[in-house]
Amino acid sequence: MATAISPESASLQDTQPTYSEITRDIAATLGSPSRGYYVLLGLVLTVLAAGVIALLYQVRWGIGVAGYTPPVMWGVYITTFVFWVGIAHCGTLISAILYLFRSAWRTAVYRTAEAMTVFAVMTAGLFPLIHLGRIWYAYWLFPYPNQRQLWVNFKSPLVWDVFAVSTYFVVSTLFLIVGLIPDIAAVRDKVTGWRKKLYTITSLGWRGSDQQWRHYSRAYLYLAALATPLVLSVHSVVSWDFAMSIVPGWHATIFAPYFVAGAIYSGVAMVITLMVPLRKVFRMERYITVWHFENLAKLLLLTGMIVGYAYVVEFFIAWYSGNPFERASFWNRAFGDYWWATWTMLICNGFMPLLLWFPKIRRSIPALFVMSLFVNLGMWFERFVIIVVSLSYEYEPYAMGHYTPSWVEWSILAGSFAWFFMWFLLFAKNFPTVSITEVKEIIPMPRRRAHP
Amino acid sequence: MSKTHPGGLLAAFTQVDAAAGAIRELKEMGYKDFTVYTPVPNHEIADAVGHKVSSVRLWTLIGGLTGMSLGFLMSIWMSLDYPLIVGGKPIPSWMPYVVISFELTILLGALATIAGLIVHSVRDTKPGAFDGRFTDDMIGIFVPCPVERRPAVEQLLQSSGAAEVRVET
Amino acid sequence: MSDGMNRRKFLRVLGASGGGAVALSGCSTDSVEKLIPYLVPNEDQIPGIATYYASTCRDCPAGCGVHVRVREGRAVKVEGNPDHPINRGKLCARAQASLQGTYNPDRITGPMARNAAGELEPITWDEAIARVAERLGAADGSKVWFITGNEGGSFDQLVNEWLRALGSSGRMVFEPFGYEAVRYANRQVFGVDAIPAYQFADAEYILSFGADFLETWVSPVEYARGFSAAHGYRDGAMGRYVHIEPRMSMTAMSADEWIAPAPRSEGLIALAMAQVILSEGLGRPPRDAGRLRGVLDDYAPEDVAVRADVSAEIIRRLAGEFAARPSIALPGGMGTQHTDAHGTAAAVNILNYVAGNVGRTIVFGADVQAGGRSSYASIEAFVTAAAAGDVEVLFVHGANPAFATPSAGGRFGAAQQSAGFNVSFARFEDETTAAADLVLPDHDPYEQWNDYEPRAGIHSLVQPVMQPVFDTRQTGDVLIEVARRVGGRMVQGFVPARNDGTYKDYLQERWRELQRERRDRRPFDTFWREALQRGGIWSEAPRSTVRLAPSASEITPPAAGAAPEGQFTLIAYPSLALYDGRAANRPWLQELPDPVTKMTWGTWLEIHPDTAERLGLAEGDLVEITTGDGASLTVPAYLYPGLRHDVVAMPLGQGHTRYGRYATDRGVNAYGLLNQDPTAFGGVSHYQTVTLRPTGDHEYLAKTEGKRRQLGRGIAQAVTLAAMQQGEGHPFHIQHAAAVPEREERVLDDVAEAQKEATRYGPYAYDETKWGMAIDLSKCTGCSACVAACSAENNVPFVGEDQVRRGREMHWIRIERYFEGGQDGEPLETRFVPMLCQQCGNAPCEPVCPVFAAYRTPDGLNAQVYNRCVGTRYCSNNCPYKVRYFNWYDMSTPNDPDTFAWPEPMHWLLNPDVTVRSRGVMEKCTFCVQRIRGAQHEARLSGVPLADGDVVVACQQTCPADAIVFGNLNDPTSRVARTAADARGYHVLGGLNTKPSVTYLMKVRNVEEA
Amino acid sequence: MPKWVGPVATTGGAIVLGAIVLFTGSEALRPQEQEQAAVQAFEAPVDVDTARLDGPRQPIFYRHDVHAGQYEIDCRYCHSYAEISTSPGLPTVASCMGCHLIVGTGNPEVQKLRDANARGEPIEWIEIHRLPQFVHFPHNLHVVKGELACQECHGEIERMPQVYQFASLKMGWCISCHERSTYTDNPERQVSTDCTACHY
Repeated sequence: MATAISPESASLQDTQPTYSEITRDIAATLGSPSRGYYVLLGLVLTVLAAGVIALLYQVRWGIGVAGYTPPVMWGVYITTFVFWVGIAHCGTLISAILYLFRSAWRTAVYRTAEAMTVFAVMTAGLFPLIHLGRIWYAYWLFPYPNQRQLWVNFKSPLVWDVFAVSTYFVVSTLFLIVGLIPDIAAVRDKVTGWRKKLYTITSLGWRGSDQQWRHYSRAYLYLAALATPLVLSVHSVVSWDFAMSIVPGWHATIFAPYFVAGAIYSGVAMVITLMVPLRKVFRMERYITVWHFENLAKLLLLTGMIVGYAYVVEFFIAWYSGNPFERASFWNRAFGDYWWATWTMLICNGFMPLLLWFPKIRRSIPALFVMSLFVNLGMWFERFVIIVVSLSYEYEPYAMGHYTPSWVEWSILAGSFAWFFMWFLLFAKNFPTVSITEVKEIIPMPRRRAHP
Repeated sequence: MSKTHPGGLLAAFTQVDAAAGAIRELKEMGYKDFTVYTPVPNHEIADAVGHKVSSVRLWTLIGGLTGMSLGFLMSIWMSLDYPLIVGGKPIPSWMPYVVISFELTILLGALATIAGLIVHSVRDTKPGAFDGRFTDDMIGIFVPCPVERRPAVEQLLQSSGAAEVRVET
Repeated sequence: MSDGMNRRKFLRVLGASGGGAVALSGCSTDSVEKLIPYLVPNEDQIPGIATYYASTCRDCPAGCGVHVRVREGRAVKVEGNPDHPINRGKLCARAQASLQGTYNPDRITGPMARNAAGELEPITWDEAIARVAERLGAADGSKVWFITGNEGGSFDQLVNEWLRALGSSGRMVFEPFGYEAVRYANRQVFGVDAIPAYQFADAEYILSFGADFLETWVSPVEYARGFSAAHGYRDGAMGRYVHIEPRMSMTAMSADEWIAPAPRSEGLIALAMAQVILSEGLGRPPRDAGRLRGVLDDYAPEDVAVRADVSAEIIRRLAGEFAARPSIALPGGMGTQHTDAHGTAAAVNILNYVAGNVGRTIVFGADVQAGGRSSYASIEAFVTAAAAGDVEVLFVHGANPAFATPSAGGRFGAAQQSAGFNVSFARFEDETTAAADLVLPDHDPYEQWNDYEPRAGIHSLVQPVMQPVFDTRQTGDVLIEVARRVGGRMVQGFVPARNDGTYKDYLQERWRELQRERRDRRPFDTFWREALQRGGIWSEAPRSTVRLAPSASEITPPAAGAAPEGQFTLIAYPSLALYDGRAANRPWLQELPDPVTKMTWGTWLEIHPDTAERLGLAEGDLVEITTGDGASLTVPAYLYPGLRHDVVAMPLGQGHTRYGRYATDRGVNAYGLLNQDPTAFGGVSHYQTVTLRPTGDHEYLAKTEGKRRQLGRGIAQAVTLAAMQQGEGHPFHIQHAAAVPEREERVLDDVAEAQKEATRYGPYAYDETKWGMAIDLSKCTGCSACVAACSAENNVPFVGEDQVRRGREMHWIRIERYFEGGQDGEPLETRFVPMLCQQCGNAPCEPVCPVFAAYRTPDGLNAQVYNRCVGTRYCSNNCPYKVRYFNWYDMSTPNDPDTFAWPEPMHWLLNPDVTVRSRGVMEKCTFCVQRIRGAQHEARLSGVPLADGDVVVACQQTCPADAIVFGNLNDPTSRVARTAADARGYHVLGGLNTKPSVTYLMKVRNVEEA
Repeated sequence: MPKWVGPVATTGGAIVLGAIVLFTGSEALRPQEQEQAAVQAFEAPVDVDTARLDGPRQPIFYRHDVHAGQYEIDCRYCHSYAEISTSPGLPTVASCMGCHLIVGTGNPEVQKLRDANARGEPIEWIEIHRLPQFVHFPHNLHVVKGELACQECHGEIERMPQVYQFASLKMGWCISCHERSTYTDNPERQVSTDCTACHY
């Protein structure tokens, strides 16, 4: 177990916070919000309202108000769905997988990442519904007993998706809540007023007794153990939405690992995007240090290279397979109508992460922030390229087409970001965004005698 | 805190080895039903208390297995209940149903784990006194004991290095 | 699905057919549904059971016989009358959409008169007739003019008798395509003023000098059948077809060779061929042909080669081929619509004569009515008379000269203004009606009694198949009534008025005569009823032998002339879908992709890609076209390789200033560019010398094509005749690597069998049925009749121009048009593939549907359950053929005018057997499952099992070339199974192992090179 | 259709029906059979509490219990196409008038019918058994091949003073019958639960 928050601070024992400092500092982030917070929240709610209006407009008149141009039957909505599901993955990776690996640096960032996961899944889950032609029959996708005696088609990857995404939502939410309980209890014992009442209820009677910790630790461990295969499976299932088809550019065995790596890649980028301002605003420099960012950057580098490798493999296999449809599809990707999308993707995801080989860049928080924004952009375009560009150039030459999104899609896309940030803002001001318990855990408690 | 408890002594420790020592001594004295509060899970304390491994893991196992079989059974039965041929594939075809089964394994496993956590925690939580500092930076030990035995226990706690011992009624 | 418009609503008014106009309540928000029974039982109409009435299509002069399917008193579908000698059960796209004329929301709903404010306002019939009578009573009979469309039957005679009684000789027939040049040349060369019967089926070599005989020329459905018989591949043999025209029309796309001569030079080639045949003694020319030697000596191939821009070798080769076999040369289309067209037509006549075709493949006697006695020159005569103040009253019926004449009808429109009183019998408010003082709307052809003689010996009946939709009245009855009101000589000199009968009585009187002519001694009622049931009476017209007329040697020497440098020859050709523009108010036809360009809803200028590059034009760039007279139009460019470099082309039919919501202000009227002066033969020249100027603006074209070339994917496959004869013609399969090994194939079959046993669904009465289709590409001409038929049968909505731009057209069957060659000196070749749902055995669309909306039925259909669909659209993504169509909007919701496809009363033509799909739902071809189930129900009720051919799907039913065969693939004796087993058979993208139920037979090209 | 058909058919129908009604009526009047008939024959109540009846109020208070119950007029007399068409058909005003030209002249409800007939207007009945337009239900196949009595789907119409919807007409209800007699049980009936049996 690490003995310090970060290597830098390890040599400076006096900078290492005490338990009560940790509780105090983190609980301090939950104070009364500033004006800036309300302005930001107001802005987010305005954009969200625009998205909701666009959605209502679409439901009223039909999905034709989106820019769909057959044969491109999936567009911005599914792109955004995959994007948000991808974002979600990093949270579970950091909280569950790194937990199992006992990675010390996760403790300061995992709460943010996990909250991001839940909100990203909440955002992602909306899109399969938004893209439905008849959203009012969305419940038909669930196998519930009905008088028609009809069930769903379990062979359809879309049904797998329903199961995977809802399972993922449930499990990641449980994971977040379970992790929060001791923290809420800690805050509960620090604050007064209505917040005290709120936290008394939400801490579910947590006291940190020996029995509670006994069951809690086990439960948390097993949840982590369950979440680990889940996180790998969810994006695999999402990738099978595409890979199970016969669309050239979709039908590839590489898709599951490729998507999982891409998901984590985009998720890490989003964590960085969120962490940098959060750290600044909440003055958490003491807890979230350059060391954390460098670790995130290394993760970004690793997954980015997997993604870059997948790009190369895709193009190579398209050529190597000799399959004329695959070849044409990938030729079209690189040099067809949508070359700009493909090259945005390749540059942002394939080439840019290579800069992280330079330690200087890895340790520069502004550089990482900028890069994370580009990675987000690049990953959105990756899904756009996979979905839209492949569909626009399939088997039947006569039926090839070109799709341009409409204002409705852009509004709903913007609304989805607003929806996500709304939840995140509400969360950040009401619940600890850095895990009190886990940060404490890596700092040894004071002893009478030196450790044996 | 509204819970009534039998009354006893509540000690607060700042040092983890001191608290662990106190626990061991309490156990030697024959006390079993004391409660230890820690802000973070701690191995030394846990070792000193010496509980068995939590049986929440059984819940996880049973939930997971239930989910797995339910996933297969549900998808196969539902396919057969209104059989329709799609894409020239067998009507119940186990391969795609692996995904359903897997997801339900995880889902029911996780739900069962939470259920187990709640059930066990509620069952094993004994009423006792508590202090808000125990979630912050102090380790608390609550020893329920009748009035006549309090001095001995207090003596024990004080000597183990308790920062504070108070009587709770 | 949608509450706005549905099948129930149909049933709801089943009894409301008592009165004249029907109050429709399609947009009712009333949630309580009413059932309204008939007032009095109608012996012909049983709710739920369709009745078929025989009638005649009057949407073009061809006069095809139709069966109109009537449900609950409303016509819902038009199909060909299998007994009718013209079309033998087949129809073109325009006929399939003709009910959109009947139910057009922009029909004139009742009589109207122009008020003081200059606006038309409704009046009563009584008053309307009184006004006409009053005018006529006061008018000088000789100053009464009457223009009709092409009427060949009783109505024609009625009008003539009526005018005679009035003392008028101002009868004119106006048909925009009057085939004046052909008739002129026939007079000149054969001394016969007629259009003969062209017997394609007897020819082995077809040479068209511009005749678009598969599109609009004379009788396209009949010719398509003949052409299919002559040119379709069968047992190692087929005819050869060469097309000579500067533009490759849709008809030319079926040709084995397309020769693009200099504009207007076709006649030179014909004469040169005749010269070769005579001078080299090819074939067996009639004896008197020798007379022509003197004329032909000037036209040796070497002499014309430069002017025609066709090498002498080609002309000699063509002459040799032409004389060697029973052949037919056709003067027509735009080849006979230019200033020297009479020369061209005469030259082709001579060619036919010297090759001995006259009397063999070209038969006089059974003369064709098309064109009637129409002549553009007579319109000019009217214009002159009007200018001189010699027109007091003008009647116009069934013609729209204020649109379909050069200067976009401007000159005629001006002449109309100087007429004292304009009476129109138009069904729609068109450009000609704009000047009308009185509008007396005629019944739709499907609402009236009439007859038509499309060809000598064929009398085709028109009968009302339902109550009129609006308060219209048959013009024949109106004329009789007017005559009675005028009284005096109008009653004395006009038999029907004297007889106190209706137009129907007049019609029957004429048919009594016909019966007498035929020496039929049965009671007239029997004769009449039988004629009604059959759709008319027909007999072989006596052939008349024609010889060279003395004037044959005086033919006008054909000229040739490319446009001067920097200018272009514009060819304004009739549109396949809209014809001369009369069909422009039928939205199905507006949205029917033009077979050549795949354009919809607009006008475009076809321009060769090389020329476009030279002018700096890209597709969709707007071009200003200016004629020498200064007329100009601006249209978007469409890059089309099937043109000479010095020729540009644009379709007629659009640019209506007034023709209802679907046609008005759409595209431009190419008539506006044509020369106003009649040609020497009295017709209109559709060739014009123009200059082009890019305007710099751009428009996104509403076309349905994606890529124009197949990218080597073997979608539309072709083979040469030689290869077929040598047994080398095998379909090519892309993706050999992905072919399924035999062992796996067996495993898959076993799995399929196991599934079949495992399912307890099922089987319908015919357990082993597997519905399938075979499409012979050597027959398909691309005419798109199937597209319209499918739309009519399956309630396929039109989506409008903007949605087509987004690729959201919904035709369940589409005609894909691919170009081959045309680069690096290779000849341009075109291939058509009708693409519809392939009903795959291993359908990729099915397993991806989360809710089982797409699945496979036990009888081999790839079903789509509309009411179960939630609209994930995954099925469409996964369909390699892209034959699934999504309802992006609710086309049946009346409150969205942008996308509403069934405005009142258009929704009457919805097929009550087919669900009207709501928004958010995927739809597609299911082999007309309603027809299959209907036939199966019939079979079960009657106890007679279904036989091959009992189920006829809509596209197959109408295909004029008989390219589509449908039936049970599991029955080895069925026609479809035998056709699908042909050596030419292939599955599109078969390498994907989708196991389609649609088999295509490769197109066979009768060409020399491999 | 010639103009004379309507009146002639109406008059002819009236005579035939009048004869039937008179005959059955005189039958009922015979004293010796009246006792026996009372046991079996249904007699529709004269007064019914209309407010309590199920189903929508129709423009004319037409009583199936009187016509089909008490007088035992066969369903197919009025719904004459049930065996030959997908749609069973509704009686035309003319066929109603076949009897009511003579019968029930004093009844105010019958008067409504006679008025409608005089005005030449059809009667706008309110639809009760309503299927969505994406479901195709052929009456003829069910009645002829399925050998189903009308009552199996429509309930005891002959006891209903006012018609109400008896069966749910939902898909599950259809399936309950279609599945019960799969072809293995009853190959003659050839009932299918294939989706396109009804949905197309």
